[in-house]
Amino acid sequence: RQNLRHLTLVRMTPDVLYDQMIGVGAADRLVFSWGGNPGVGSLHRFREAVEDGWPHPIELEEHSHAGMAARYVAAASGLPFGTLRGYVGSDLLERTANVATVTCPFTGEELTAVRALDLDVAVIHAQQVDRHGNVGLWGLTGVQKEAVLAADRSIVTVEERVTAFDSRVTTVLPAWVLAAVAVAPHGSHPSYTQGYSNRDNAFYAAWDSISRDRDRFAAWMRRHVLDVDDFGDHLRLVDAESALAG
Amino acid sequence: RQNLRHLTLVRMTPDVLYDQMIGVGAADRLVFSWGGNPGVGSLHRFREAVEDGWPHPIELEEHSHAGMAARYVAAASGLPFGTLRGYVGSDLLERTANVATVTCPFTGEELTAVRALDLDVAVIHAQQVDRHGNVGLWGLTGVQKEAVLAADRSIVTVEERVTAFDSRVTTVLPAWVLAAVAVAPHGSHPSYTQGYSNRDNAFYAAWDSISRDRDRFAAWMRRHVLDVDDFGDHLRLVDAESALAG
Amino acid sequence: MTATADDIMTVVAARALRDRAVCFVGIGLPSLAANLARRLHAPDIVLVYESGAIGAKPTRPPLSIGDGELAETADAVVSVPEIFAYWLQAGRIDVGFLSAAQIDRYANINTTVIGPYEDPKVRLPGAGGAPEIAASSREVIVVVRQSLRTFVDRLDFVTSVGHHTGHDSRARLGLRGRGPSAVITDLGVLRPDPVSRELVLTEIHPGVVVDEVSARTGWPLRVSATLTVTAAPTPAEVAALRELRGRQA
Amino acid sequence: MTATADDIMTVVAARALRDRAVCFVGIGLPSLAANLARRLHAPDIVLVYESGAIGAKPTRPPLSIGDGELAETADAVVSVPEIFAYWLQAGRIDVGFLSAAQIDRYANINTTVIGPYEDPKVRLPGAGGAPEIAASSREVIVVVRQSLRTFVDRLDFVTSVGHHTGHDSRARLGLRGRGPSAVITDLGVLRPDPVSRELVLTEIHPGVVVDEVSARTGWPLRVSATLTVTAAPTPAEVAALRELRGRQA
Repeated sequence: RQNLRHLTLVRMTPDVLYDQMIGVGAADRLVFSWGGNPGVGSLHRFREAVEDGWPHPIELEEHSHAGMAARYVAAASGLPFGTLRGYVGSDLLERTANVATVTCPFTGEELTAVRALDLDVAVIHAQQVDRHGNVGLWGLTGVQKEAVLAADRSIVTVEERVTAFDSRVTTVLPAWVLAAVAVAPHGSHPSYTQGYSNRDNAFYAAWDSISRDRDRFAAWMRRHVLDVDDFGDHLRLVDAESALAG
Repeated sequence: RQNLRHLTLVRMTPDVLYDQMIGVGAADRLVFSWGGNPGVGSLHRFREAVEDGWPHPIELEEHSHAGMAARYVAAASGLPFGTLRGYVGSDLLERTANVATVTCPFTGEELTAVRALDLDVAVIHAQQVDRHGNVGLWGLTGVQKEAVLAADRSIVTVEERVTAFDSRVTTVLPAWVLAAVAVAPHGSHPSYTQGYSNRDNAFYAAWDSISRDRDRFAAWMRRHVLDVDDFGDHLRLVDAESALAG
Repeated sequence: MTATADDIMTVVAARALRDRAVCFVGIGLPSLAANLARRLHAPDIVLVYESGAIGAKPTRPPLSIGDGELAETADAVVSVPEIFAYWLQAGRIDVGFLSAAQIDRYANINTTVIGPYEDPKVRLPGAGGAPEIAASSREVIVVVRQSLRTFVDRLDFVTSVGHHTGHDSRARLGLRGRGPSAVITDLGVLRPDPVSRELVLTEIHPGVVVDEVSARTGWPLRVSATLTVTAAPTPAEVAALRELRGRQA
Repeated sequence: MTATADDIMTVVAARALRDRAVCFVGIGLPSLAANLARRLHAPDIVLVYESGAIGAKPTRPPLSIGDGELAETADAVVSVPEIFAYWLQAGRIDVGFLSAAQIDRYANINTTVIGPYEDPKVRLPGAGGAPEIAASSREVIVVVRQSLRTFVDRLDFVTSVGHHTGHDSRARLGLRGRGPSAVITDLGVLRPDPVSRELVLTEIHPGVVVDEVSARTGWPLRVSATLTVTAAPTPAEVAALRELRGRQA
């Protein structure tokens, strides 16, 4: 909506939101390890950008999950590279300059090195912010902590503001490593937030047909993203349509 | 008590138990990063072994905490080495063959490599075991998970057996990575167990004088370790003496 | 209840998992088969999902590796970097369970592109966890529907290594796991030849003829001299599978 | 309440910590000073302990970095590998707070042995977290009692690097933090010369004379032309310190 262009988007598992950003032509480059619509199939905007260069070609840098994870960890640790047993024998090796080999100085064994994934900005969604501005997460936290710590600035949306964290919180990001925290209930939609909302499986399925056609996608983006006031309105609109469809 | 000899003992912060093992001559080698009596001062058995070779000389391999942590992580990860920014300019570098340099294949930067710390056996104390044999910990878990995963076999003592874990549990070690779990209440004595027991600060202070003298140490070990039936008896004896002293 | 070809494939995949095995499972067919095994002969199978759930016991097959129920029912929940480093890479996984868009005679797998990489006919989702699952699991089982589109003479892209170019070439790459031990399809089961590591049809599902399997294989298919016929799914197996599918959200 | 030399040292160390600073603190003098700062002018100081407690707010000075109260009062509790990699090494620590058994004119530190390494007179506990705290914190503050035993011409062992051999030698080693900015003792405060990085006495505590400081320094001590006298601890500072010491378990 801010008409940002020429972005490099990074995520292990880019899904609907990334498909939207690619579809509107905001991204020049995608760094990822799995780009699909989980449980449904393809991301059609992503595919059309790659297969037909529409709305413009997109440069891909692809990795394995293990490689991406090691890249986030290296960046969060202030190291220029991470080491793993990975990529060996895969054609992925020929498609990126950010994977190389490193030799163990003790055993002489050759291992795979991946370049640290230093980010300008990380955006994650979490469960709670406490009165000191610390953010609390639980459930499958993925690489969210590492993404936050790999970025120059991190923005977190949360389900709610609380006086003290729920006892289920297992991971805390201190306020002083975050640039901004905003309360945005259901901010993970169409994904879920453990303890707050369920995955909107119907939306993922619906996205398959919405995104399959350029015009339908454009109309949907106009109505649901560009012409709404805020994310709350967006959610209300999606909800209302889902009720009609259901 | 099993009269084990020629052990290589490994811990970032060897304290009273390690002082005892060294004092009875069970250890040929100690791999560590900080060997003191926290809040009190020296470990006298450790010092006498190093300074005077009594009861026999002990070989030291010492590191920084960061280096030891990276060594545990490498071993837990199935890698032959770990990478860190560390040791540079320190004389520690001259005293071990298990620290070397590695060059980043992307930036050319030189970093420090440490050899993976593969262990035969790890022993830790935790809070709970559930009915499936999984072990649950909370609080400052340190490098305990990494130690367990760095070892061929791991033995865990726990405070209690529970039907389902306390909600405070943050770290779980699945039953299938553990060789044995035993219930041993206050098994961390003289240290504490978060949620179960407090640190026995008086014992740490008392250890200073017990361990200062060879004969007093030997008598204490006989009475409190060799001549008791089990760890429960040991604790009851220590408690009774503490009550007398207090 | 008649078992469909897909049912048989899933049941046979489930049967391949022994109880207490530690299985790294992807979403889709592998997850369905692993959860079926858990309901049948392997109640104590340990399901590990790349999203960080260890020992997950979902009541319905998850649509996404990030499904919340995985965390709720897991013995342990860890970060994604940890699942790959401490659990998969360290060699703690008995069976890696994969699917494929293309597979070749050495059970190498493509999940990246159909057609040339720079100008693909079909852009697939990509590698995900597969390259390291294929490399580091003690053993790999592939579950994939058999057709000339999937069983190809030559992969358009090698995403994950099976037995590489055959013989000991996989071991020479330094991969620590033993590689694919079985490729389970809707027609039968293929296993690597002990020496050449080329896939050989060793088991055929009831009602399927060898010619049909060959016709759906993009290379001259080798057939075992001791080819056996898969035991038909029992009513209990089919019922459990249907029940599980019915729960899919 | 008269302030002892130790009191002044601790109060001056506490004053050196600005509010909201992120401090990596060792047990003992550094922890006492940091907790004093938190009770005085720096209520929002972030105390990080190497045992994994971030933002700890202990009610009594911990005797051990493993003290349970650190976890109970912390904003976040992480593993020891994480505290060193994600927090210290990544450059998130403003101030590293260290003590020393020996210190030299470039604020290099020994906490390993007194005497030769192979045949030590006194075997000290060793490095602990100090080498990387000294290397990676944006700034280092050393708190140490001053004597000829501690302020030595030549360290018996370099455990942790301060300003190395002076001038830009520290930066040339590739260490990312700026190194020691102050050495706070029971007699005064020494700061590195902006060019040579040799420690210079810049501040002297009330009632202490320069000759006494020189006499307790194992090298020819440089004294600043603009030497100032430390503001005496206020009654509030001394009271807070005594109260804190009284809580020590």
